[in-house]
Amino acid sequence: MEIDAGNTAWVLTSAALVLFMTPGLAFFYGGMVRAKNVLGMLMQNVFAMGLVSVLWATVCFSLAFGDGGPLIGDLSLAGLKDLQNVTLPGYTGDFALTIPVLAFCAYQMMFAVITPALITGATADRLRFRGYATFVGLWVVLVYSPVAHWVFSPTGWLFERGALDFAGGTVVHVNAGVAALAVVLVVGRRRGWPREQMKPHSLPLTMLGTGILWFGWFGFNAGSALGANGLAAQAMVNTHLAAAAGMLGWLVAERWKDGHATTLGAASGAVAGLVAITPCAGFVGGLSPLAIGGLAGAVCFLAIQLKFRFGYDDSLDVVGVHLVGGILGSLLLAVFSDKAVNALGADGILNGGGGALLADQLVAVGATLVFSFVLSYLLAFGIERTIGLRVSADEEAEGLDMTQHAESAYAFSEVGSMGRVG
Amino acid sequence: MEIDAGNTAWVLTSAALVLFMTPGLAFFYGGMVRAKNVLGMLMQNVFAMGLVSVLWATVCFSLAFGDGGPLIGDLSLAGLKDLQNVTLPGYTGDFALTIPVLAFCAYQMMFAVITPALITGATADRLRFRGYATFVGLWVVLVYSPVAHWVFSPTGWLFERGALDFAGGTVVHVNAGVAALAVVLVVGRRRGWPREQMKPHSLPLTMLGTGILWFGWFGFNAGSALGANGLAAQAMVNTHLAAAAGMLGWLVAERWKDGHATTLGAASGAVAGLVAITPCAGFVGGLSPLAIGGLAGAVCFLAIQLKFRFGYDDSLDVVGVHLVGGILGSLLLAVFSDKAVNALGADGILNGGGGALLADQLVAVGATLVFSFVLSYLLAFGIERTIGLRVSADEEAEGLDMTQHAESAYAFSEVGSMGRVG
Amino acid sequence: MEIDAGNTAWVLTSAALVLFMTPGLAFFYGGMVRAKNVLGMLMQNVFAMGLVSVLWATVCFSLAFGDGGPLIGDLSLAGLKDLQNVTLPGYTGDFALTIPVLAFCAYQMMFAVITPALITGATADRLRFRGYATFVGLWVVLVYSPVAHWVFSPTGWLFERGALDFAGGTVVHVNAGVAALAVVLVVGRRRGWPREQMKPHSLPLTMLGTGILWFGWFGFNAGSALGANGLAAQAMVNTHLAAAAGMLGWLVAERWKDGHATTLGAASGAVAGLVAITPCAGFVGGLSPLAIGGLAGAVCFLAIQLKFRFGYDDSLDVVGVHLVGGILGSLLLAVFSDKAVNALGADGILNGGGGALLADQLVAVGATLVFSFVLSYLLAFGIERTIGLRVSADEEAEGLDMTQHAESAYAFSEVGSMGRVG
Amino acid sequence: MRLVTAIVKPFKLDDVKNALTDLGVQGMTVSEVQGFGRQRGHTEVYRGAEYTVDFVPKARVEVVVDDADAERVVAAIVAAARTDRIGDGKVWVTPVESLTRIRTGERGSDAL
Amino acid sequence: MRLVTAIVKPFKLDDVKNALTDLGVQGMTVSEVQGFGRQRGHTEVYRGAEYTVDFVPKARVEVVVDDADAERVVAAIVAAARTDRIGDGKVWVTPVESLTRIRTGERGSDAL
Amino acid sequence: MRLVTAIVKPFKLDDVKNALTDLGVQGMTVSEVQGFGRQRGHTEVYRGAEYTVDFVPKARVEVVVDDADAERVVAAIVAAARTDRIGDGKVWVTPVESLTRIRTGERGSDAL
Ligand SMILES: Nc1ncnc2c1ncn2[C@@H]1O[C@H](COP(=O)(O)OP(=O)(O)O)[C@@H](O)[C@H]1O
Ligand SMILES: Nc1ncnc2c1ncn2[C@@H]1O[C@H](COP(=O)(O)OP(=O)(O)O)[C@@H](O)[C@H]1O
Ligand SMILES: Nc1ncnc2c1ncn2[C@@H]1O[C@H](COP(=O)(O)OP(=O)(O)O)[C@@H](O)[C@H]1O
Repeated sequence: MEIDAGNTAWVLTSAALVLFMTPGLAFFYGGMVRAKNVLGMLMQNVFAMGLVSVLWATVCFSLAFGDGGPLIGDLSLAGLKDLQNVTLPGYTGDFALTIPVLAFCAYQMMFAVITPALITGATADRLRFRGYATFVGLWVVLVYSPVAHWVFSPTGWLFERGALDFAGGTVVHVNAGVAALAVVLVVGRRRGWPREQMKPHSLPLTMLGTGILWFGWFGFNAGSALGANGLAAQAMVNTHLAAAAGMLGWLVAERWKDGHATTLGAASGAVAGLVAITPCAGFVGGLSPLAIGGLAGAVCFLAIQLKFRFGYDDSLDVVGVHLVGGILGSLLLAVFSDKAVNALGADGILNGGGGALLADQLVAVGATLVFSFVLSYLLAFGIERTIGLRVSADEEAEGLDMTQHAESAYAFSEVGSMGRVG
Repeated sequence: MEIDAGNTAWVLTSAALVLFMTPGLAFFYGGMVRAKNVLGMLMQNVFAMGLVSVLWATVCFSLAFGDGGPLIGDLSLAGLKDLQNVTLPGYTGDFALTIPVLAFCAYQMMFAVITPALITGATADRLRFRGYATFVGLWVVLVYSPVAHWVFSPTGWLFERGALDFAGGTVVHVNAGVAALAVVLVVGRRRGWPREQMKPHSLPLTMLGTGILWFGWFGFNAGSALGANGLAAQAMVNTHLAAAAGMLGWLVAERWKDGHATTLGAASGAVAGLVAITPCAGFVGGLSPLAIGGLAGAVCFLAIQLKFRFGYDDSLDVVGVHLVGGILGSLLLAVFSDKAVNALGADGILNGGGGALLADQLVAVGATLVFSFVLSYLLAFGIERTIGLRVSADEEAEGLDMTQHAESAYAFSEVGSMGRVG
Repeated sequence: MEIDAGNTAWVLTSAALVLFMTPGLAFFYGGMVRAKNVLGMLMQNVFAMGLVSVLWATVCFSLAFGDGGPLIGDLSLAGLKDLQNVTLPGYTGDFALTIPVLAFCAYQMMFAVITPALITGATADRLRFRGYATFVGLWVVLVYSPVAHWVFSPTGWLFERGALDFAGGTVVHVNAGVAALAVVLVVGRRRGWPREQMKPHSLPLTMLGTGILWFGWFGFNAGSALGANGLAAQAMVNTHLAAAAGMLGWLVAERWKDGHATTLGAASGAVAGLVAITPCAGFVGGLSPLAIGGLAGAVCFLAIQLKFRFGYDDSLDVVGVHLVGGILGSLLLAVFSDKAVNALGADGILNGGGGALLADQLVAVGATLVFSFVLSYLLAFGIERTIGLRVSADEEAEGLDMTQHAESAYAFSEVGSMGRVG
Repeated sequence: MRLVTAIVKPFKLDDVKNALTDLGVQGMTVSEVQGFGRQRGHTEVYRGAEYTVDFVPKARVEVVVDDADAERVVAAIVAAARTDRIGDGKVWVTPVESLTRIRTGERGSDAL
Repeated sequence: MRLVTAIVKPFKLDDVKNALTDLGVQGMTVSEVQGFGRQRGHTEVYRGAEYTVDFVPKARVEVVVDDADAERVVAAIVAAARTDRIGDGKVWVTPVESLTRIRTGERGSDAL
Repeated sequence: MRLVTAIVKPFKLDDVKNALTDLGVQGMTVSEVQGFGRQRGHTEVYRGAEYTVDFVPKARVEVVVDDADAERVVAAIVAAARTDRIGDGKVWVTPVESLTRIRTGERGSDAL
């Protein structure tokens, strides 16, 4: 099947949009931490843009989409060996690409970059940079690449089994969410949590991140149609409506519980809706995105309270939003999925598809949960015991910016920033 | 007429760009208010992304583009009922869509989101969140949807009459601008205005908003060609040149009047130019965008001084920039319009078209002014008398962030943000 | 050759992305200056969006791409005279455009805007606004337009000679970088430099700029394929990988030299990699972007130390990053260039092309260096002697924001921003 | 001489400044402070977690005056800063042994 | 009366506040300051250039108290702010001639 | 002991700090303040509206010293902070009854 310029234009645009999401995520998280840790947070995210991309080009793309078995690809495409002329295994027939393989590779690379970055929100304010860097590098090779192969590659076992994931509900959100939980269990709580107050140092920065994430998510979901067509349009409408409904769902829930509709709540709810619609974006239609998003907003708001109940310091609620929202979306897909929207999909319960899809979705979610949790825990544990994954008490008190990067984020007053060079 | 992937790619991209404008607007406005009100401002804008989108999918899209009469659509498309297979009334022949109706629906949705958001600049620092939310919801249904139908839908009476509005000069800017004036007259001035100083708390935030708005406006105007073609390219060039000339026009005017060329002036002038070119973007060519933009920059700079003369507190100059700029652009279109640029347009005075177009433009502007002002005033008045649209004096003094959302925007110093949890 | 909607969609998108880079650059630089100069920096960049665009439409586009000789275009296209129907000289055969000339004109306009803006980083904190405005206007006409013609226009002498520059290694980076050096030599050092500390006032703002620049650079490089095809995809992959490798290269170098991997270092390294890949983006493949970017990151980190050795105050390292990185990339292209990637290119040393290309690249770099340095120096010198290009000692101490624009960037506290309306 | 220190509500600062200049006071020094007292702080909510902030933003005004003027200055500040609501603040007076104007080296009242 | 001024480590401020309220102190005024002393500052690096910052962020606590309470207040602050590490800070006491509550005009102890 | 309080131009702070350390002063506390005085403020313009800001940013330096050193410290500050232009600032000296080092509980001169 030959290259279509229109489809290529849309996928290249989408790749750019998804890349932009990682800085967006950095600001979303960065605004929520204290001023002494904001650079540490931004750095952790931006660094993923560097390290993960290099690993993707050298090995991960091949591991995820190369010609291996149902469990993992191979190294035949390592180093992006002449992708001009290759056809990716499984991308034939209904799945034949109408865009250059390099465009597909670039697009998928951006997913690999942002997924481990999502984890940084849970471990905010306490990771040692060197340990973090090691973790991210190993994680994207050992955890992300296989899971991406299972679910995204037509030769992957979950894909073949019939599990559906339009843009990464399991691969990205469940995967990163449960990994975040594992790492949090290894590194423990921030000192002073939950007694001490650690309020966001700049909500406008968080709102900026929210705007960029919402904007970029169109590339994330609608781009996953791999073409500029009715399906992409449907995915875009679903994405936007789920974000909108997620915002309203969260605001209603928090107003009912705390008596206030907050700015941070609006941002969090929109993200929850976006997470939940991710697996569904190209398989549902009509007003189902409102149901999926609205539910996600309310449920995630309640879910983030669990950390206080169980005492794990999921600092910026990666578990509460991405893990819970990702599972919710992956399962609701089995309810709302509609073949009239996407012939390559399946009918969900509401459209007479029965429980078959639900079973597949449960398998996909379950497999991702177990595999990612176990490997992530072992990786984090091993790094903590060797290189060290958590900073010392003094470093934590002084902040990551100073201790890990020898920088400070802000210098608004002359007096505050005095000193001499050298 | 069948779907073209290239056109679809461009419209999907444009929809994403227009969505991004609303956070951009939030930062543009948010930087101009005092630090105690910035979250209130961001929230008002972001909330529109939530509520308006849900209303658009459920009723407004159908009211604006459904098969009604010349005055309003119907509910045949409510809930986005199978848009895959529908042809929108009037979008046949010359106006036949070459993109999925869902893409058109998504694109138009972003216009519906940002239009009421524009109003928030005029009423800065004093709206009660609950009253605002009610106003926005009713306004988009009762005011925006009909006006969009009149002007944008080929079955609308102003469209049929021959009035031209390429991307929303009347529907968006005149409409929101005059509504802003109406609401300001209902809620009154900020306490202390104009005696007390209320200077912008973060001009870099405002400049960020400006950058995002300029960037997104390419989707707003060039996307309105509904295809990736010469007309879209012309609209993009016109948009950019008008913004540039608007900046210069404003700077020259303020340097002459106050002796300084200011950063905020550069931003404001660019926006004024963008507002004025919006109705004209796909109908004019050559260097006319320089004339339109330059005039808009200078005229709007003078127009914003009127509020001091007449004593209405158009806090962030929505009336001075969007109402005045929108009217100016809609009328200058009748001067510079050129059929050589767009065969579906008309020739303006300079191109031998005589005054016919001017008459139509005056009708369109006049109808929008009257309809929007009256309804907006009644809505605001009714809400103020029932739910309450303005905060109390104490709430205003303490700021919207704390009183409406129980949050504070910044916490740069440990000392400043002390306290205990719970 | 006729217009292709897909290619047009991508080039329009790319034009928007490149426009967005200039605000991005403003934030990248703005975060690095002291709080009293941030508006001055933002203004210098944003003003280029205004003035340069107007000049581009009126004369520069024609000078760069009009039908002149090998040295400069003519005025046949001045004022964008009916570009609908024109074919640009040289854009025939292999180079025939498949997009509207207006789209090409818009796209190139964004390059003309950002190039002089790059210079502002070197002269931070000390330019008089009026002098700067004069300089930018003259520079874009007298320096940028000819160089763009030499290298980009198929009728330019360097293009005809066989020199390769995919997206502006010489035209943009070497050109702006050496001009920056010239202006710095004219205006001299900031008072107190290098003894006094002038630390960045907001690294999050700089990181925002970095994110926007990386995002926009996809339009800058991949858009230069002037179509949505395999070459554009290759250029996007190369661009992203070079940014990633540049970040890692810089971080490794600074960790080895100073013992810390800094956030600002990550940002700077990514930009260095992006600069170096710019000329190469559409001519190299495989893993060469990793080599080019990685080298650029490390080399530029070392290069920025030279200013202390030689005592020129290249304040934000425009010389160290754009000049050095631009030269490096232009020459490395002669090493890694590969006809298998782009048939219109040439084979570099590693692909058996011998030194022929290297010779052409040296000529292109050398010609740009000499021409741009001499003219830029004379322009700056002339303006300094007449209008004045540098602010007074008192103005420099008080800051550009107050003295040049009568504004202050931030007002976080009520106490800090007291006063009465004049 | 005397140093009069006043803690007032920020939005009252302008009134205090004007009251003092009306008295002929030529200069003062102001700083941002956080106050704790009978006037309670407020509560913020982030993602369902309640944060209690016990401190209230206040402005701190310092004026060095001649002994003779101290009482009048205190009275003027009290009059200008008063809103009759909890949190209006305090004014206290401390002795100053010497005052010098840096620019000229003048001492005492001449330095005012 | 007496004015007790304490320079403490910011993260100790909450403890100090609680210690004082336990003593029955009803109010205090806090400000952000930069301290210079035995506790050295730190070094930052921007693009290879080292910046030495000599100042350390501290919190400044001011409490006006009755003469009789001054010593107890000082002791309470010392006890609460102490970490036994360099940079714990100082407490000094200065005489206050008069204190006025703006809201009521009350003077002296009644103004506390 | 004595508390020397100086209001100086921010960019002079480094010089003042160095002058004091040269005198053997081991510590000081600095804060950001807004000054009002003969040195007028400035005017800003936002969208054609003029804003007059009457306050000028200053740095406030506090040093507790032995009685014997007070005069030398004042002189050193005056010398270091002086630019001979309006707005150079003031220095005043107030009595201190006791000084305590929190870390050790040392009193008086030993606490310096
Ligand atoms: N003992 C004190 N020492 C120093 N400052 C005090 C003291 N008591 C109160 N203040 C300051 O005065 C402000 C107002 O005091 P508060 O008790 O709230 O109201 P009121 O002065 O009306 O009784 C407080 O916020 C604090 O800044
Ligand atoms: N002579 C002084 N006058 C005013 N403040 C001082 C003085 N000496 C120290 N300080 C303040 O006390 C803080 C702690 O002093 P430092 O010498 O660092 O530790 P320690 O008090 O444990 O000896 C300093 O940061 C400074 O704010
Ligand atoms: N009476 C005063 N009490 C407290 N601070 C003062 C007083 N007068 C002046 N200052 C402080 O000294 C600074 C400089 O005073 P100013 O009159 O502007 O210049 P100069 O000290 O050279 O006469 C002011 O900005 C203010 O901070």
